[in-house]
Amino acid sequence: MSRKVHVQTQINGDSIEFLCEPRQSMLEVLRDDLDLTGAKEGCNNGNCGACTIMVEGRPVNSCCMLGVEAEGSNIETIEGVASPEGLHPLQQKFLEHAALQCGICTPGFIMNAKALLESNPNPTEKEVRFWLAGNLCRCTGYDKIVRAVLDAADNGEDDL
Amino acid sequence: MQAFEYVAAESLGEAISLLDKHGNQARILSGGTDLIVQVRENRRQVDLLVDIKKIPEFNEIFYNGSLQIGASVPCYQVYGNEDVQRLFPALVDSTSIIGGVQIQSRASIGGNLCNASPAADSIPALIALGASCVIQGPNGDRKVAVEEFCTGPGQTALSSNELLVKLVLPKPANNSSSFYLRFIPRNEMDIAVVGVGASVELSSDHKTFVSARIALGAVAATPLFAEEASNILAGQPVSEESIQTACSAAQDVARPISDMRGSAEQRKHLVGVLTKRALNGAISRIKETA
Amino acid sequence: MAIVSIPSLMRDLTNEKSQVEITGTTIRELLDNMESEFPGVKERLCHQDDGIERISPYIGVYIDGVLIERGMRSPIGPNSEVHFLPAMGGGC
Amino acid sequence: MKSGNGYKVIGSRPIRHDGVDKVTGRAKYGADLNFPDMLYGKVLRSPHAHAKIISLDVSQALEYPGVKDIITGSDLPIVEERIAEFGEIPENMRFLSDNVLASEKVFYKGQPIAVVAATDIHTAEEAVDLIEVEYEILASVTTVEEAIAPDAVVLHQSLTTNTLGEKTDIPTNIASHFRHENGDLSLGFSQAETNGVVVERTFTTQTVHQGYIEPHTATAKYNPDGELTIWTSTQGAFAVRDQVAEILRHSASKIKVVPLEIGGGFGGKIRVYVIPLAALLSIRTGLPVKITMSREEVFEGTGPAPATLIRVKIGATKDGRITAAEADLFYEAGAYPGSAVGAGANCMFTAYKIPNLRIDGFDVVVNKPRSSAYRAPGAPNGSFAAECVIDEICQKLEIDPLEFRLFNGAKEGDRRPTGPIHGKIGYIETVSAAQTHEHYQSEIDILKRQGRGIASGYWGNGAGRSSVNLTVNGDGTIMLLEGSTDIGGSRASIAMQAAEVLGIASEDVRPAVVDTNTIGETGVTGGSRTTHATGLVAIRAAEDVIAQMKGQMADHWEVNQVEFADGAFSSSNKSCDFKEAAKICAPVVGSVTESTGGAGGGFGTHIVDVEVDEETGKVEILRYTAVQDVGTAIHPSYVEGQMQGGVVQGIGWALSEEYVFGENGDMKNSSFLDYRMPTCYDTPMIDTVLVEVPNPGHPFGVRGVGEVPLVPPLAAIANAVSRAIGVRMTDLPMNPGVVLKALDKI
Repeated sequence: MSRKVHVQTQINGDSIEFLCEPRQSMLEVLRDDLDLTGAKEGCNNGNCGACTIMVEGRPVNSCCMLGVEAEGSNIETIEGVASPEGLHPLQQKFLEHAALQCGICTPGFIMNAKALLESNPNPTEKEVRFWLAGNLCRCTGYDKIVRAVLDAADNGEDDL
Repeated sequence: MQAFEYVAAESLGEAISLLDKHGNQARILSGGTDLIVQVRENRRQVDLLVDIKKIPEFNEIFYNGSLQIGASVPCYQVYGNEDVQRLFPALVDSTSIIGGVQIQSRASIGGNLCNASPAADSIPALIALGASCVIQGPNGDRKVAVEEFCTGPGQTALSSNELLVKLVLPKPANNSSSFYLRFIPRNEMDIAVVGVGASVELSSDHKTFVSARIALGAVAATPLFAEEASNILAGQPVSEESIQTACSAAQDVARPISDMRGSAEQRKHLVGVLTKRALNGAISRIKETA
Repeated sequence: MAIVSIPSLMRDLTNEKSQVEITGTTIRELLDNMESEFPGVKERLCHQDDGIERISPYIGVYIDGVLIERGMRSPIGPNSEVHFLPAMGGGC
Repeated sequence: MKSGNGYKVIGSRPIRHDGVDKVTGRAKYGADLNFPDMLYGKVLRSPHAHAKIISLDVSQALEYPGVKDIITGSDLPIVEERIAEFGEIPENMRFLSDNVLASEKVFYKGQPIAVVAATDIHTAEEAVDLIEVEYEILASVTTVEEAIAPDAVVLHQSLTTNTLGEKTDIPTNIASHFRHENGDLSLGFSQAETNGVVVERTFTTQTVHQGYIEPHTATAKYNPDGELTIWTSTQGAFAVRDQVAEILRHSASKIKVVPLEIGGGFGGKIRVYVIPLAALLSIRTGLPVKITMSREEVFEGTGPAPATLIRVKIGATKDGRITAAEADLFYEAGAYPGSAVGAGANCMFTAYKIPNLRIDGFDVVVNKPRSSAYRAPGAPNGSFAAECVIDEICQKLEIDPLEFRLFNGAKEGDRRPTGPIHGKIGYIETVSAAQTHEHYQSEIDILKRQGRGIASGYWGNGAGRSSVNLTVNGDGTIMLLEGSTDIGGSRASIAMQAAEVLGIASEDVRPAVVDTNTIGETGVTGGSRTTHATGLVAIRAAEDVIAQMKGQMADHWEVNQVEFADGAFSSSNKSCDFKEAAKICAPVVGSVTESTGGAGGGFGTHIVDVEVDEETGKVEILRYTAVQDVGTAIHPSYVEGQMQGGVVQGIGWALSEEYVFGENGDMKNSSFLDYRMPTCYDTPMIDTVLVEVPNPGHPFGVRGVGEVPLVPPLAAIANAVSRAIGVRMTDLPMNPGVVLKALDKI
């Protein structure tokens, strides 16, 4: 066990300080130290996307990032996506399209889809599928997830 | 996960002196998408991680007659760069298929190179594009061609107190373009069974090869520059025959192994298929932009 | 009389008969009557669970095409057809 | 509003009750629970596929700072042989206990040997490395062929072949053997030989995993008064309670299992793995203990679906009538007996009328992870073989594969090849729907090496015990407590059935999945039983509530007779809707525990188009349509979702998923990188057609829908590839290397 490091960062708009060992992943810090358990551990090596968070506006596998690397950065997790006014359009569309079954992959999909729509407000089906390829879902067969994301996109149309 | 110390270096000098002090037990941390997993799975022993992402020069990417890519520049900034898209399409091909987009947010092209995986996607593209590495150590800097950089699986030309600062890609000639593709069982999220990068320069009438560079991934202990296959094309007409000769020559230098991702015979076969597709891909790009 | 089809690997007990007619209003009665006619049948189809004789969990019993859920007490109609088949495992 | 089927709620698509928690990250899954004084457990697992444990020294690890306790096999009570049913596959308790924590011998790489409890996970991991184990490595048996060879290494000296209850006394790796036999096989085949065609082939499938995204996890807290509480992710809280009680010899009445949200199961979260270990460590340390598997542990240490070797021979006359079929099924049980070979045999020919039949099934142990249930356990393997042979017969007889199925397909009253008579089934309806579907009418491009494949499949579906507790609130809403853990939207499908009976909206029912102390005994969420069985019990509870309210309204209105219809209570001169009645009657409680029956079997027929890249051997899925008899779709979106999910698991099984084992039975690809499950970039949209032939065994006609969709895809895709390249594919997965070989390119 090596000494803990003090880290100051922004999470969902709040300034957060925490102590962590250098070997702790950002995912571990979020889940075990900050009790932000919305990000899930599915594989712990960057192949399932269940732990996806946003760092400086980019989607990141929090299992492949160290907690200490969060120093001075701006982080968004699934817990910060809904606002007091209500659900984010992606969250709403996931519900309307029944785009989740067990739901364990859902936070990761929503975070990564959010990143997609912020960089490409009106993606094609192919673009959605390519962008979300780093997120595994074993329940839905992806069909309804892809439709939900397309529906949440700017045009609001399920353009298939 | 094994315990280690972490330092976010603020200057190139600090990074080098830390490496000089800790030797093999220190590793440079950039995107960390390979390194962090390797350390977690005890595939690499470290006492110290030196984070270089906070050093400005490692994050610069710009074109001034040649393309300069800082060692920490993440994949998404490489394929998002307009000069890269215009002049170095093979680099777009390769950096946009490394892991998923979440990996591309952090994984750097320098890290992909220093990780020295025989199957690394960016390396054949860099070799095809004639890229060279700028390496800095306590006694100054040196330049190494990318095809000379990897010395074995996970092994590089870096000595324990040196680090990769940036990659330099020369200005492509007129009537030239490049292409990278790999073969994987899925359509994404896989390690290349075989990867082929090619850059091609044609005569102004697009009828003759002026020069070409072909590089192969996942068919040897390191990514290979298929020099003979490349040279064969110079002066040859742009035809199926000459492309086929190059493909056979590429297959000749491939020395693949059999593992769970593919058999040796499958890889040899795929070198032929992918070399043809890479060359044709580059050629059609030249014709499109003409 | 219920018509009971005998699994082929048990026909050594029924002088190779593939079907036998047995009386019984429940599986328990049916098995008791079968046992007295063809000794050894129960040893193949039942097991002891905490001293209670039950249908072996490896056996699925079908009455008129329907897999029974009530074990030994499952009722049998006068002309019912009874099958003993290897049990199906299930998942989700 | 009515949804066209005469129902108000059933057939509509309300937002699921647990949805908001799940899209906001607030839903608590198995690993999301933390206690301040919690210990973290880490399991030491065998690096060898078959070995004797000579010595085990934990002293160094015990002294490591932060380590609180270590348990090994000798710390478990001796559990003697006893067969019990927790899920749907019978369990031998001694084998179950050994599989949780090995005693003298290990039978597969990844089998638990010791468990460390420490103050943090990293410390626990470091301590595990300090445990010293001396093994005597034994020769391992890793394939069916090896296992059944006369001179084979025998895994379990106590194991003899169970032949329908009859036991030989010779130790063997063949745990059980059964046979289905009907009609006159030689007559049937001679009819086909003289006037038709006989096709015989041998098929292999590899070990595959359910691939749920959430690893197994458990948190246990033991109190000095003997009360043990377990929070976990499971398909059956009561099954967990009973397994832990057996393995630890702890009174079941002193165990409370709290089912947290479950991140996928598919049959793999019925048997316990780390749960009893966390419980025992908590009992010994008095502190809360959490154990969560890594993905590698999930692959190597839990129960995948068995690899199989299957020989099938089918004969048919020129005019396309099946005259005889026979099959030999060898299923790899893994380290301990209990593969789903029985189901494989039961399902493989069920869609057809076959007068003459023989099926022999063998359950074979090998030095691989112990196989367990995976969505329609056993059925995909057997049906893959059967449906591929049927497709080849269609090609040889030049008969349209759907025509062939209409001709030979089973209807109500037909005899199943294994004997029993079919009740009300909708197989033929799925075939007709597939035939008229635009997909089947569309063209494919043969020149581009495109091919179209057809296959059908069957699953029996289950019923069994469920419990529901309904409380009517004063505002006319309902609290619905249930014991069925919700893997894919069953809160909604059960609440909707209660709402339909009560004449209220789905949103007015608040379903909650509760712990084993709060609700009556409920079977696992498995066997496609939940919407049928727990739904049926919810209907009974709702009917009970109505009966009580009718009585109370009669007193309130001072009349003798009160009716309830279309959501309204009425007497001769008064009437009010449910909500008004609730104001008067609440609280009303209806509580029902019932062992249900009446499950209706389900059939599916799938159409798939593929394109094969001749140069690389890669298979692309161009288009996929799944047709299924779903009885009555309660929430069509989640029925479609079950079908789409099953299809994509089938695509993975057919094309890219397999355990790659080394010489000694060590798994080489235990990560999501190299165990290749399909991503959304590998799959097209999955079209679904819901055929509704109501199940007479359920008031609303529900049939289980979850498992059927994984049965047809393997054969459908294999048939498509075979037709595309003109070579019969018989081995899964059909990865690029396999296809290149079939094409003679390597």
